[in-house]
This record gives sequence, structure tokens and C-alpha cells, in this order.
Amino acid sequence: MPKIYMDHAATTPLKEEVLEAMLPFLKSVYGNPSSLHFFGREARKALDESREKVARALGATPEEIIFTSGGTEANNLAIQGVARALSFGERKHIITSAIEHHAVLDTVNYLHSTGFEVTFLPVDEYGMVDPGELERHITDNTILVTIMTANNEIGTIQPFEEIGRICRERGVYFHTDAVQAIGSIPFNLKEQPIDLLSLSAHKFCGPKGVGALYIRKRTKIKQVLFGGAQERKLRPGTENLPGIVGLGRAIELAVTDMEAKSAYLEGLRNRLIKGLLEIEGIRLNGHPQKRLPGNVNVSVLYIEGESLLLNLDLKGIAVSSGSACTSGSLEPSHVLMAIGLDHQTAQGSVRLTLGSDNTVGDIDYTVEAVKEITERLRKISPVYKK
Amino acid sequence: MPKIYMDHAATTPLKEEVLEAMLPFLKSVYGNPSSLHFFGREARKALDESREKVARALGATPEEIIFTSGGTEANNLAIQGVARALSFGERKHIITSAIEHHAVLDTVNYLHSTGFEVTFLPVDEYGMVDPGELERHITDNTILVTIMTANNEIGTIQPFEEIGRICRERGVYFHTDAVQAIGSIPFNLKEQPIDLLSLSAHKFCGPKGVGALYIRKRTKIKQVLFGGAQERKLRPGTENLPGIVGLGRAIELAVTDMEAKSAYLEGLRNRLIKGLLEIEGIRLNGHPQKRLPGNVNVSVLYIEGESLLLNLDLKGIAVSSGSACTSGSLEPSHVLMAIGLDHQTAQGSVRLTLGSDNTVGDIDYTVEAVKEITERLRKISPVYKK
Amino acid sequence: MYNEKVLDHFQNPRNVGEMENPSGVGEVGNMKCGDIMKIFIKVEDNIIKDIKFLTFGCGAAIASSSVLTEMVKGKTLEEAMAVTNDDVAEELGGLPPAKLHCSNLAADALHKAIEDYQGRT
Amino acid sequence: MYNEKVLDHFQNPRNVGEMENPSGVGEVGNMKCGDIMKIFIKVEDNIIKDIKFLTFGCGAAIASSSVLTEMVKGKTLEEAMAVTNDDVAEELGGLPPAKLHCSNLAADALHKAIEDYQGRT
Ligand SMILES: Cc1ncc(COP(=O)(O)O)c(C=O)c1O
Ligand SMILES: Cc1ncc(COP(=O)(O)O)c(C=O)c1O
Repeated sequence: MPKIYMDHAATTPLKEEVLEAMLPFLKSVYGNPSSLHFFGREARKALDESREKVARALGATPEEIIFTSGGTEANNLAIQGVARALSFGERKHIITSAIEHHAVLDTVNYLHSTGFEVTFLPVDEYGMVDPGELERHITDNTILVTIMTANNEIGTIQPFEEIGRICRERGVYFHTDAVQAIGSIPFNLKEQPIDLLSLSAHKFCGPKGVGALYIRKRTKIKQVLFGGAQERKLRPGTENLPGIVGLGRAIELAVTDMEAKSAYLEGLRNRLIKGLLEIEGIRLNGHPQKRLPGNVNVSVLYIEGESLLLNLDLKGIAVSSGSACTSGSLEPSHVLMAIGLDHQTAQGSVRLTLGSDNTVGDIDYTVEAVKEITERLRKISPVYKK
Repeated sequence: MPKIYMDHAATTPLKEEVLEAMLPFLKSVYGNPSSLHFFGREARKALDESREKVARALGATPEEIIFTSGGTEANNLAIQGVARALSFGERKHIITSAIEHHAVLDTVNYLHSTGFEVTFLPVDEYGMVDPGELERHITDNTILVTIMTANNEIGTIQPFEEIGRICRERGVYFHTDAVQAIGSIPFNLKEQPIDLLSLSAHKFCGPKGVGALYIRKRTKIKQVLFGGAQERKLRPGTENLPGIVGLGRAIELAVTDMEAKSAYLEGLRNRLIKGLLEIEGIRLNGHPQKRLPGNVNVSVLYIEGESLLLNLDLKGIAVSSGSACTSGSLEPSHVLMAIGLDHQTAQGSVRLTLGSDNTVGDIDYTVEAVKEITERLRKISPVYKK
Repeated sequence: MYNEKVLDHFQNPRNVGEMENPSGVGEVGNMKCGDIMKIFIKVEDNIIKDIKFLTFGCGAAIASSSVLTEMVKGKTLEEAMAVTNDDVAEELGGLPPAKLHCSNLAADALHKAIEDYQGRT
Repeated sequence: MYNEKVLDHFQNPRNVGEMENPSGVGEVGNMKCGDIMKIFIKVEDNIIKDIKFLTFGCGAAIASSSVLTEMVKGKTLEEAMAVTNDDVAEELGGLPPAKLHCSNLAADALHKAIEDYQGRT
């Protein structure tokens, strides 16, 4: 049986070059970057170099990069941190979208419980935020707009530069969760109107448990975790040096490979979409063009997503589902509901996210598998109408 | 020139067995533990097994272990988390000591700035908290006592079980920062009156950037970072699986080796203390007996710690200093001030923390080096009086 | 996540399909979870002679329906009425905790089918 | 952290020690940092003929004192008064930012020594 991994939006395999870059820091270079002695200084040097690599990949300066333990912490630091630094009196309004990752949604919901006002912008049928509508919601009390660069479930890419320009004009900070975008969407933060940007290494072939927050110079922000003087006190704790070195190398490679990789993935993606849409009763979720190069999300009518996922797994194909019953939650995906799917259709959705390790053969095998399984499951479905 | 690492309290080299355990998770086993497919399930299995290892090493149950990004985050989760869950009305009092790590001190100071009352217990000349004094400070409004198991600078081991018993009797949660204690002090949390306990893998030959918080069953606590459903929602974010696997293996080894290692380190430590105290004008900081097996902290009168540290570094010996001017802070160590040292004596302090990789030869070489450097630096010291 | 028996029933569900002229039909839908199950029975002499099901739902839902049909085929109506959702989960060798509440509805559907039959006669 | 020139002066400090019958003595202590520096000068014909120092302080403090003594030996008092702490740091090829404020006091001690000399005459 083949082993085909089509869940690259969940996490990616570590690149060999990245592991190689990390290994010295899992072996001989074990000093604490805060130590003054030789062991500390060689660790510090690697820390500085990784920061420069991340800065270079984003068109930022090293002082603007704060390492974190991942995308979730970067989002929390951005949102809770700006909230702590900026809110006073009535100035407690945050704007976000209905389709953010839980690391953003749950954070703003927490702030809401402490007295913040939060606007959740709706999205259209493709998952797009309307910049005009965003602008209408900005008030004198708005301190932060946080809209993801690209969605993790349906792959839709937001008009984030336009959103950023509006925020800049109105004097409101703009944070974007770019966890899914790094390596697919080019950034040049010197030019782009973005004040804060989150990323997570394991989404672009780097290690798990390390991420970064870009914080534009002079942006007012406070720490969320308290402790030592690391990361300008914004993120205390002994640095995860092997992880940080891996992040630096991974983002360097991701940016170098971006064009070729995106072209390759788009080719596979379009073939996969075409093949799947040829099966009766399958619809594509997300924007037909403005989507991440590796993202496919479809609703397979009349069947339930988890049973499709499990059947694909038994054929050696790893995908994820936006259905209920996954990962302990009984609700169907908030993203699929926000683009207007009914409960049953949302339940019948699967996400296939491609990576460089996937081949045309994988695509064709997967289309065949989906077809066969769909037919089989529809035979036992009480809601299937021929 | 030799390379002698005597800064094991800052961080430790990764054990080879630990790296070996981690490698599969940096290579082929790259799934996300939340994924339902094969790649996810094999990751989940490793996650569960590591949790069991940590639980076993502490005498706890797996559900009581929450993985974090390190000791700093574990301390923040414990203290901020209990504060969020328990405080209401006047019930906003926390008791800690004057010699905690900054991850505790800065966290309680933050809570103080939001309206909490905080008592900082003083310590005696050896760095000991007086349990009787602690008990006198507990009021009906006290929700948490947080006292470290053993101090990172002077190695003093607190009467943490007695403190825990008092807290239990008075119905107050007891958290202990055991970051320096794991592998030196045995725990059996089923029996010991501890409600929350923080640890950090890189202090016991595990990887950097991963730690854990033990949370006794039924302890009320809320999350500090918001996001996905990982770690029972108490610590969301894709799990750092290689790090967590490393933590599991490292704590397993640390607990197995504890007795032999402690005996070995105590032998080295006592030889080092004896050698250093034979040099004129050197005093030992911390408790003479109740101290971590690998910890030596001395004040070298009339000279400044950083210049001693740098000179030792130039002889290939890596130590740390409690003096001003280290790591960007101009203040002398709050721990050394709390045990009653004057400013100048505190400035002239160095910490030498031993590990299994140190030998008797290292100790003797170090004593000689300290002697030679001390003589040289005293010659240029304006405060030295023969 | 699922044990082998669950996977077997999920992959090779027994007694799948619609039934012509059933003696009774039961349908349940779990609003929380969205799963839907439909059970058809053929009753003769107070015995379940034949049984079929259709299920829209996750792996646990499909396997529960399948194993239930095996459990009650040939049983009396009283015996079938006594089968609970917990019995079904047990027969499967256990289900993941998250699944116990949401997908294990097969016994409910069966009971409805029996009641439907009893209402008709 | 420190460059080679700083380390050289730190390891092999020039003009260390006390001076018998100095023309002037200057001492500064930085309360914030705890460093203490003492500079002794021998003045002849308005020229710093000899200079010595004692320092309690970190690497930067020792190196600053040492390089300063080299910078001003043989200079006129006016030239010596014109030397600033920044000049000292520059002569060392730079100091880490954290050190600029706390350990770079050598010029202050020198100026005090010169003032002491001028007060005596
Ligand atoms: C859009 C988005 N934001 C944030 C995260 C959280 O990142 P991490 O799991 O590394 O904390 C993820 C992935 O899980 C994501 O897809
Ligand atoms: C006593 C103590 N607590 C907490 C910490 C923080 O741990 P980490 O740096 O792994 O976050 C340390 C070490 O730095 C420590 O020694």
C-alpha cells in the first residue's frame, strides 16, 4: 500500500537540509545564548544568524523578529500583547474575521470576556473579507485589525495588502496570521503595510514547536509570558536554539524555492481539483483562483467527511476533514459554516493539502480512491438521491 | 586549552540517548498528533507515551502532565492560570519568596500590577524560607503559594514538603518551580503535598524549548495562551513532538541515574568547595548541606565577578556570575542581595554548576585557575586590602 | 483510534441497503453531530428475520449500525428491544470517548423500527 | 561579546598599580554598576609623564582604564582633559551596548585626577 501524505496544512515533513542545520545544536553546541562564556557566545551567534535569516526572508530587520514556540503563541503575543499595550478607557475594539484560526478566535474571545468589543467580519461564499466593510467598522476605539493572510482550511488568500493600507490610513495596527502563507506568498515587510505577522516553522518544512512574530519597529506591544530578558523581554525563557536554527534554515529554503514550488503545487492542485469535480456531487470550497497553491477543499455530497477520511486512510492517503467528530469537537468547521454551507454539506468536506513530496501519480490514485469510496459510501447513505 | 563546562544550571548538553529517541520524530514520524490518519496516529502514540514517562518519573498520572515550551511558560501557566481560575473579589493574595526565578517574580509582579496582593517572603543567610513565617502570612484571601524547590543561583533546597503540608492544611494551592530540582531531588507526587510543579527539559540533559507543568487532578486552572484543543486546551498549539519525546526520555534517564549521579556530583562539589575556600577571602553562598549536588556559588572578595568569569573563560572554564553587568542587567543578583550580601560582595560572585561530564581533574584545574586569577585581579583592585 | 473490529465493520458493513416492503422502519438523526441512521426490519413470528441499514455518519456510526444488525438478526422483538447503545459499543470492543455520545445511535434506530412495526400491527 | 583589543587590554592591562607620590589622584565609583576606578598621574611641565590605575569592575571597565592610560601618557593636561569616555570606547574598537553606560568611566577618573593635581598647585 502506498503512503501518500496530503495533509501539509496540518504539518510538513522536516527538510533534510533543515535537520542537518539543527544537528550541531542538538550535539556539541549546547550553550545557553544568555551565557557570557564561550559555549554561550557560540549559541548567541547562531541565534543572531537565524534572526537575520528570518528577517531577510520577510524583508524585515532582525530587531523586528521575536521567536516564539509556534504560531499559536505568536498570535497570542500579537493580539494579547497589543491589547495590553494599547487599550485604555473606551479604546478596546478589535476587528477580525469569522474564519480565523482558533488561536486568533479564542484569543479575541478571551479579550471579549475581559471587556473588549470584537467585530467578526463575515466572508463571502469564497471566504473573502470585504475591505470596504472592514473600513466601515473601524472606529476611534479600534486598536487592532487581525485578518489571516490565507485560510488553513479552504486556502483562500485575503486582500491583505489592501486591508493593511486601510488600517495604516486609519492609524490602526494590522496583524496578519501568515502561518499558512509562508513559502507560498512572498512578503517584503519593508514595503507592505503590515505591523505584526505570525509564522510557524512546521508549516514550511521546519521543526515543530518554534515560530516567530514580526513586530514592526516602534509598534507598541507588551509581553504575555513573564520572566528573563530573552527576546527583548517580549518572550522570556531559554531559547529553543535547535528549533530556531531550524526555523532560520527552513524559511531561507522556503523563500528560495517559492516560485518553483508554487508552480509545481498549482499544477498538481489543478489536476486534483479537475479530477474530483468530475465525480458527481462534489463541490469545491474556497476561492477558485485566489487560493494557496497546495490547497484543495471539497464537499462530497451525501456522505460524511470522517468516513471518507478513514476510508482514504485505509488506502494509504492522509487527508483531513472539516467535519464534526474530528479532534473531539462535535461542531462542523466554523470556516465552512461561514462560507454558507449547510450543516450536512460542511460535514461531508475533506481537505487535501499538497507538498513537494506529492506526485502526479499520487493525484490520480487519490482521485480514483475518492471516486470508489464515494460510490461505496453513497450506497449506504440514507440521504443520497440519485 | 581544555573546554570545561561548569554552567549546568544554565543549560545542559543533550544526552546521546535522548537525541536518538528524538531523531525518528525529526525524520519519518512527522505527523500532527491531532490528525486522524496514520501519520497523526503514530505521532499521537508517541505523545501519549512521553506523557506516561513524565508521569511515571514524578509519581503522577498522565492526565496531570501538560507539556509547555519550557520552565518559563510552565511557571506562567501555573501562576497566571490559577490566578485566572481562582481570584474573585478580595481573594487575590499570592505568597512567594524573594529568591524566585524571574519567571515567577515577574509573573507575580505583573499580577500585582493588575490588583493582586503579593507577599515576598524573606530568606535567611542560607537562602531558606521559614515555613512558620509562611504560615503566618496565609489569609483567607490567599489563593496560591509559589516557592521554588531549589534555587538556581545558590542551590539551596527549600523545605518544600513542609511548605506543601501547611498549604494543604490551609486549603491553599502550592506551586513549586522544580526546574533546577529534576534529576537531583526525587519526587513522588501521589504522596507529596504539591498541586503544581514546573520543569524544563534542557536542565536535565533534554532538549531546549520544552517543559511541563504537573497539575494535580481537580486543580482549578485556566489557560494563558488560547487556540486549539491540544493539551486539554490548557496549552494550545501544535505539539513540539521531537522535544516532547526528548523530554520523556530525558526525565526517564534522569530519574534512573539520580542516586549515582548525585553521589558523583556531591563528591566533585565538595572537593571544589574545599579547594576554593582554601583561597583567602572566598566565602560560600547558599546552604552548606541542603544544596543541589552540583551547585557551588562563591563570593571572591575584592574582585568583580564578570572579570573573574571572563578570565576563567580564557582558561577554558565556563561559569556564570551573579554580578552586575551580566545579560544586560545592571543590578546584582536579587538572590545574593536577599541572603544579605553587600553590593560589592554580590558583584564578586561566581556560580560553578557541575554535571556528569566534569571530572576530578576539571575541579583541580579550576581551583588553580581561580587562585591565579584572583591574585592577579586583586593586584589591580582599588578595594583590596592585604 | 478505532480498534480492528470497528474498522472491519466500517470497511465491510453487513446488511447494507434498503429493503422492499419492510415490516418496520426507524430513522434517527443526531442534531448535535449530524449523523443520520435508518433501519429496516422484516419481522416474522415476533422474530427479526431480516434487517438492513443506511447510515450517513462517521466511522463509529457506520460500524455501530453494522454490528447491531448482526446482533439482532434472528432475535425476538423483546430481545432486540433490550439491546442498548452501550451494548453495541461493547460488542464493538469499545469506541473512542469522543464517539460514545455522538455516533452510537444504532439501537435507537432499531427501537424506532420495532415501534413502527408494532404501530402498524 | 568583547572584541580582541578589549580582551587584550583586559588580559594584559597596561600601567597597573599604585603610584608613590602621585601629582594627582582621581577616583570614581558608579553606584548603579558598582565599578570603582582609581587613576594616579605624575605631571611634569604640564605633561602626563606617568599614569597608573586600579580598577574593580568587569572586563570593559578594566580594558577602558588600561587603554586610557596608553592614550594620555605623554599628552598635555589640556589634551588629556579633552578625552571623553566615548573616545575611550572608540579607541577600544567599540564596547557592547550594555557596557557603554556602566563600565566606561575611565575618562571621568582621569579628569578627577587632573583636577586634583590642579587643586594642589
Ligand atoms: C492559520 C493558522 N494559524 C495558526 C496556527 C497555529 O500554529 P501552531 O500549531 O504552530 O501553534 C495554525 C496551524 O495549526 C494555522 O493553520
Ligand atoms: C529555577 C528556574 N526556573 C525557571 C527557569 C526558566 O526555564 P526556561 O529557561 O527553560 O524557560 C529556570 C532556568 O532558566 C530556572 O533555573
